[in-house]
Amino acid sequence: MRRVTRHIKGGCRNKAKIPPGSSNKDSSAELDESLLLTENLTTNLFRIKQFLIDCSDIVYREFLFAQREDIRLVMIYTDGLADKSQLSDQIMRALSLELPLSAPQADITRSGAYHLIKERGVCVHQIKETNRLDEIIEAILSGDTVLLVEGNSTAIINGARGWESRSISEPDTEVIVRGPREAFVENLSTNTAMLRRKLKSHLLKIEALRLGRISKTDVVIIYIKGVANEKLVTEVKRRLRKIDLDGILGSGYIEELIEDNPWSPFPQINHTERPDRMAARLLEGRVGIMVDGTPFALTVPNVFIEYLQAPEDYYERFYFATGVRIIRFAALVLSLTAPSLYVAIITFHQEMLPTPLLLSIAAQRESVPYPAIFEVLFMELSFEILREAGIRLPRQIGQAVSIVGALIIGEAAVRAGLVASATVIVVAITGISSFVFFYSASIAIRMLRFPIMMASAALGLFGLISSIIVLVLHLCSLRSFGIPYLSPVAPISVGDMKDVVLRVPWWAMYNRPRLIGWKNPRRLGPEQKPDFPEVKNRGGAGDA
Amino acid sequence: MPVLLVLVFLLIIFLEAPGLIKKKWWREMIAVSFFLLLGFALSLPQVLGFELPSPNIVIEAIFKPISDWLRVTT
Amino acid sequence: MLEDGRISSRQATFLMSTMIIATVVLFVPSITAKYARQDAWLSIIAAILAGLLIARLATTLGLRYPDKSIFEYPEDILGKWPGKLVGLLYVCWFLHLNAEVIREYGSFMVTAFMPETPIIVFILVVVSIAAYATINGLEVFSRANEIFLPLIVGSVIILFILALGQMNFHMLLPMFDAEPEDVLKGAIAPEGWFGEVAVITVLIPYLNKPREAHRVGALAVLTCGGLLLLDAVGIIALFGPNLVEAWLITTLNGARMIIVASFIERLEAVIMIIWVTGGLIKITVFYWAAALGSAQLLKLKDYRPLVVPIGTVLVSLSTLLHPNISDLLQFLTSVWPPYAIIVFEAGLPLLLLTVSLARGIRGARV
Amino acid sequence: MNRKIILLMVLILALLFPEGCWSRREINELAIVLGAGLDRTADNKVQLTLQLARPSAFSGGGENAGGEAPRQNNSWVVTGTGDTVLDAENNLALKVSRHIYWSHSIIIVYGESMARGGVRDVSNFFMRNPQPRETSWIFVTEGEAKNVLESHSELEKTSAQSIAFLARNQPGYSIMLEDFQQNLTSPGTNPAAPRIQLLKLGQPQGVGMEERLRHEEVGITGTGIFKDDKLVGWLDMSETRGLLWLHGKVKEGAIIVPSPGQPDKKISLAISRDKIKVNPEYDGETVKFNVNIEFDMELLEQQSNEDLTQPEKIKEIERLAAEEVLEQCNSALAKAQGDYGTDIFGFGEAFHRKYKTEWKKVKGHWNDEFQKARVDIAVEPHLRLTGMLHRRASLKR
Repeated sequence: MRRVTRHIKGGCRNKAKIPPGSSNKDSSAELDESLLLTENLTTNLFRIKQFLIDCSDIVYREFLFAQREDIRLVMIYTDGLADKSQLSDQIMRALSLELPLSAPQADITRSGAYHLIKERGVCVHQIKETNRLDEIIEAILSGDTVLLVEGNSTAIINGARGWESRSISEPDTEVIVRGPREAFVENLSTNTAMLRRKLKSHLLKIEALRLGRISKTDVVIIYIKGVANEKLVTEVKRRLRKIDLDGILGSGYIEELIEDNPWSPFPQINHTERPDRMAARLLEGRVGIMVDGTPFALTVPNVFIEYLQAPEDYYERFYFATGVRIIRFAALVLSLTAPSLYVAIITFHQEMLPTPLLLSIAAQRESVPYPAIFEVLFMELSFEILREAGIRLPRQIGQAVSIVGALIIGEAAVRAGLVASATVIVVAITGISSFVFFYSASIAIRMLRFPIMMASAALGLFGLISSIIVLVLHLCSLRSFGIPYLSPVAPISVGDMKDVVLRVPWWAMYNRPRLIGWKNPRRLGPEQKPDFPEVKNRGGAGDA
Repeated sequence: MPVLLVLVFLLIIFLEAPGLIKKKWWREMIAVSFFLLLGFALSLPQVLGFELPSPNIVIEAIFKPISDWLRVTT
Repeated sequence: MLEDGRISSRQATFLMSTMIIATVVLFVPSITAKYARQDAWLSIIAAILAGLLIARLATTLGLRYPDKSIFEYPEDILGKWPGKLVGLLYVCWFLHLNAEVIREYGSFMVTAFMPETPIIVFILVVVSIAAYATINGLEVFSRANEIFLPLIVGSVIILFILALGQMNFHMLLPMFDAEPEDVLKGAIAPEGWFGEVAVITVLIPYLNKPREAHRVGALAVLTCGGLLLLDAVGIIALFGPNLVEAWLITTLNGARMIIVASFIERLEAVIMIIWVTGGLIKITVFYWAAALGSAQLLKLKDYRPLVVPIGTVLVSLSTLLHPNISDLLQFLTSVWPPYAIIVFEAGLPLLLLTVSLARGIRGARV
Repeated sequence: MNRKIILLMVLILALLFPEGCWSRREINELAIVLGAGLDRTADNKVQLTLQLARPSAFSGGGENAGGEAPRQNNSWVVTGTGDTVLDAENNLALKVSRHIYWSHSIIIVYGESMARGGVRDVSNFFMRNPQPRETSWIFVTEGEAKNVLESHSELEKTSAQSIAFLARNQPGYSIMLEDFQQNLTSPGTNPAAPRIQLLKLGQPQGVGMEERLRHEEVGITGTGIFKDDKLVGWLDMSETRGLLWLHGKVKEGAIIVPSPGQPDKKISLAISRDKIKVNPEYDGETVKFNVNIEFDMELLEQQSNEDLTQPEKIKEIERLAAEEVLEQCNSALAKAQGDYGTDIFGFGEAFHRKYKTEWKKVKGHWNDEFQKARVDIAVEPHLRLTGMLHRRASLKR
């Protein structure tokens, strides 16, 4: 599946939008004499090498311009990050062989060579000039190739990047039946390109940032101008700029650094690896954050309901989508409360079971030596272990482990009289239900199940209800970038109910979510409900 | 039990006081201590097993005519 | 301002409705049936009308000072110290009321579900949850309530529908059998509960649109009144007035009667959900009001540090108030309603309004 | 601040958890009561008999299906005596290794001794205690309730379930605890409860069964009628039908009448949809009730070979059915009104509904008033359906 292909990247990024000082927070921010290039190539080279000492992946290629001993050139790049074929074809061959032939001999001097090289010599799409050492270092380490010319205090940065990367494949975490089959990859520019392909509008803004003191990771903020609230965009930028961390290795780092309620178990920033989903959220007025090196794009603000919405809901017929939504709600409730409800009922409120069921459970539990809570805890824990093992193990073994393990442990535990078979059923239902909705939310729910179980083991249904109340209160106190986490359910927004339990047909989705897209609420044109009288008339005429 | 009660109140003081002192909210500090003392004064006798008179007695006495009228006579 | 949250009119209506429904559906049908028997519905209608009056009175008073709560404007009306006294009385009343509700809460759980468990357990749990909600502030528990109220109303209606098969509406006959005096007596208890709508005088400054306060109060009373009416009629049709007045918590017994096709039985759990969530919201509202009130009276910068200390007072007060459940019920039936109505729900607001009108002073306009 | 509160809550929970669990009862610590019987002993004590489920006998279907293994007892019947029901239960609990758990008790059987002496004292326990259900079925039995509970059911797992299903299917008069209690508290009506008896039924099948089982099962044989809370007499099955008619509770059942043209042959009519109207009249002296019973019938069986589909025959059948129903009603009325003077029909409540002020005068001694009352019953049957046949198929021409 994961075919690794050679991915060629078009050119260096346009860094014009990076505000000075935002990307580099170390000493390079202020201009220092020692950080400027000199006219002496050897000194320059020495200085660069000083910076990049013990970096064995840096390649210094020295050669002569037009075979002239007095015009020495040095090309510096990082092995594996620069596109070598482009370098040899477009730069080295051009400079040493082709250019001297076509250029007037008079221009081939120490001073003239630089301009010649800049204007005619380098056949790459994007070049840039600089006289600052720190920029040069950064460019080298980002995969650009730096060309130093003897006797010139400016260097040419060639955007000839190209490195090994994964090709676009199907999304692994958000699988759907009907809908696009592409997922984001690790490469940021591929990802933004995918998004741009979905939304071909000049209103789609992609603003770049560079975060991480050491990693210097490219991060972009994506939004649709005129749809997303500017205040939100500013706030996202403000929070991102505040980040001061040595390295950003995944979007999860950023997520935890810009959340509103850092202590909550619930993720307040959504992520997706599907460009279509990302585009849909942008169209609702949300703001996206993409990080180079991770296929998961973040979107803010995030509300809880999003975890119960699947991209498929919008591609399938709305009846089906609504039905599936209801199932997902049921799964949410089940995965959160099923074991606790079971414990509460069979240890406190046996009167709530119909008599035959009570007698049958009683018969099963007759030989079980432990209190019900330990039984359930034991089974839940082993289920969680199996699930974790299933994820961590190599793929082929993993599946076998989880299925066989569950079957064998469940069956054996029942046979051995360690647990009642009803418990196994409850635990299995709980486990299955937690797979139904979005993974990140299910982690929180899976975790919270245990304290709720404890509460119901201590106080029965009262404990269960009390802990659910605390949970609801907590969810109500959360906000994601100012938007109440439980909206549109609490606070109720009647207009937004069209996409909570119901998924109304597209011709009825008039407005964007009220709290998020209030700036430009209308998303649907007038009279979009399909109604084609001429077709009907034609049919009628045929009859007559 | 009394020990537990004292511990609980100490815990509350421990949780409340530092924040208030840091912010120099002395008025708040006084109010907090007042309510804590009231709570402690009301709960300690109960924990020790004394029966305090219910504060409702006063209200019951004042509203006796009406409550007698309301009492069901069957 | 101490509380920076703002709630919409809908949230306020929901809040007040939950607050009243929670206690009303459990105890009131039985209390009312004691006096008015099968004409309990008549008493309830009378109580609704009186409740509307009280709501109107409270909102009229509150809207004269739309940016102040009842702890603050008595100072403007009566002068500094008498005003403070009135504010203090209200804080005490909210504390007392809350302690009563917490006690009811615990008693209910112990009587109906877990007789072996000490009542202090339920009191501690509910007060700590309420403290958590209070600290989170008005907006948060109003939002949570937007989830709870539909649940509560839905449960009551579903229970009613499920029990419909067992009801015998002949039980409501003959109509107008009770003496007018008894109908009046029966109306006093529900009225005492409906009158809690007076807490709107604390909420008004935190409404998005204070102008809608009249509607909020009226709608809350009507919602609760409607549900109580449904509840009382259903319960009497189910058991007849003789049993209803004998039972402590009739609605619970009503839920226990439901058998749907020998599949769903004993829906007590639903009643527990109604009571635990509704009761919690009610306790939270008064808890918040008491904490906010004390902070406003003492001119503090924040009410949050007061929440836990007030919690200790609530816990100890609630265990202190009544020696046993029959004392609690006796108090709730015959002492509490007249006391609450005469002093706090109608009396003081009326006094304040009269003085305010007489002196011709009013606060900022909205 | 927020976190501190959560910390406090966690602490409280942590405190509660180990010493908590006050009300916790693991299922295998429960003695699940399926049915209860109450008798009064000679020395005026309450004798409580409980039928307790043996959970191990209820384990999933099929393991003993071979029939080879000896059948286990599904339940265990224990008896205890005491001054009150709870006292009896406590004495009984001395013999039971588990916590007695009432919530699944579905029947309450009053023995004759208990019923004759009055049930109000003991029935209070079932209303006050939160565990027993308001929906338990109430029965009275001739002789001891203990014997009834000790019986065995061939069809159901336990006799308690079997008895409860008998009541639920309502072949006779059946009443739940809540309705029984309602009738007890209302001055305008007196309770009645179905009478159950041990009957010799069926023959145990299979190896070794004869020795193991008593082949007596419980059946409904009539109704016990109460005056206030005391059992005063019995109605047989036909009189019970009358009681059901007068309560408007005939959900199913049949009337057997002679065929109009051939009186020695019978025809059966199944009943559906009955409706009763009770209209009291009061002139200050005597009470009069005009009772109107209306119901639909379906012709389901015909022994005679005449053609019953003619309109005049149908009229005749309706008349005969009316007579039959009238007779049932009158026999029930004669027993209740004439012999025992107890209003088990709820006529007093009908009277209350119409005469609010007069009721206050008579409600103290309503049963006497009822004894003097005149009851006029009009029966209006409608033969609506004739089954799947047009007429008898085997008619020889």
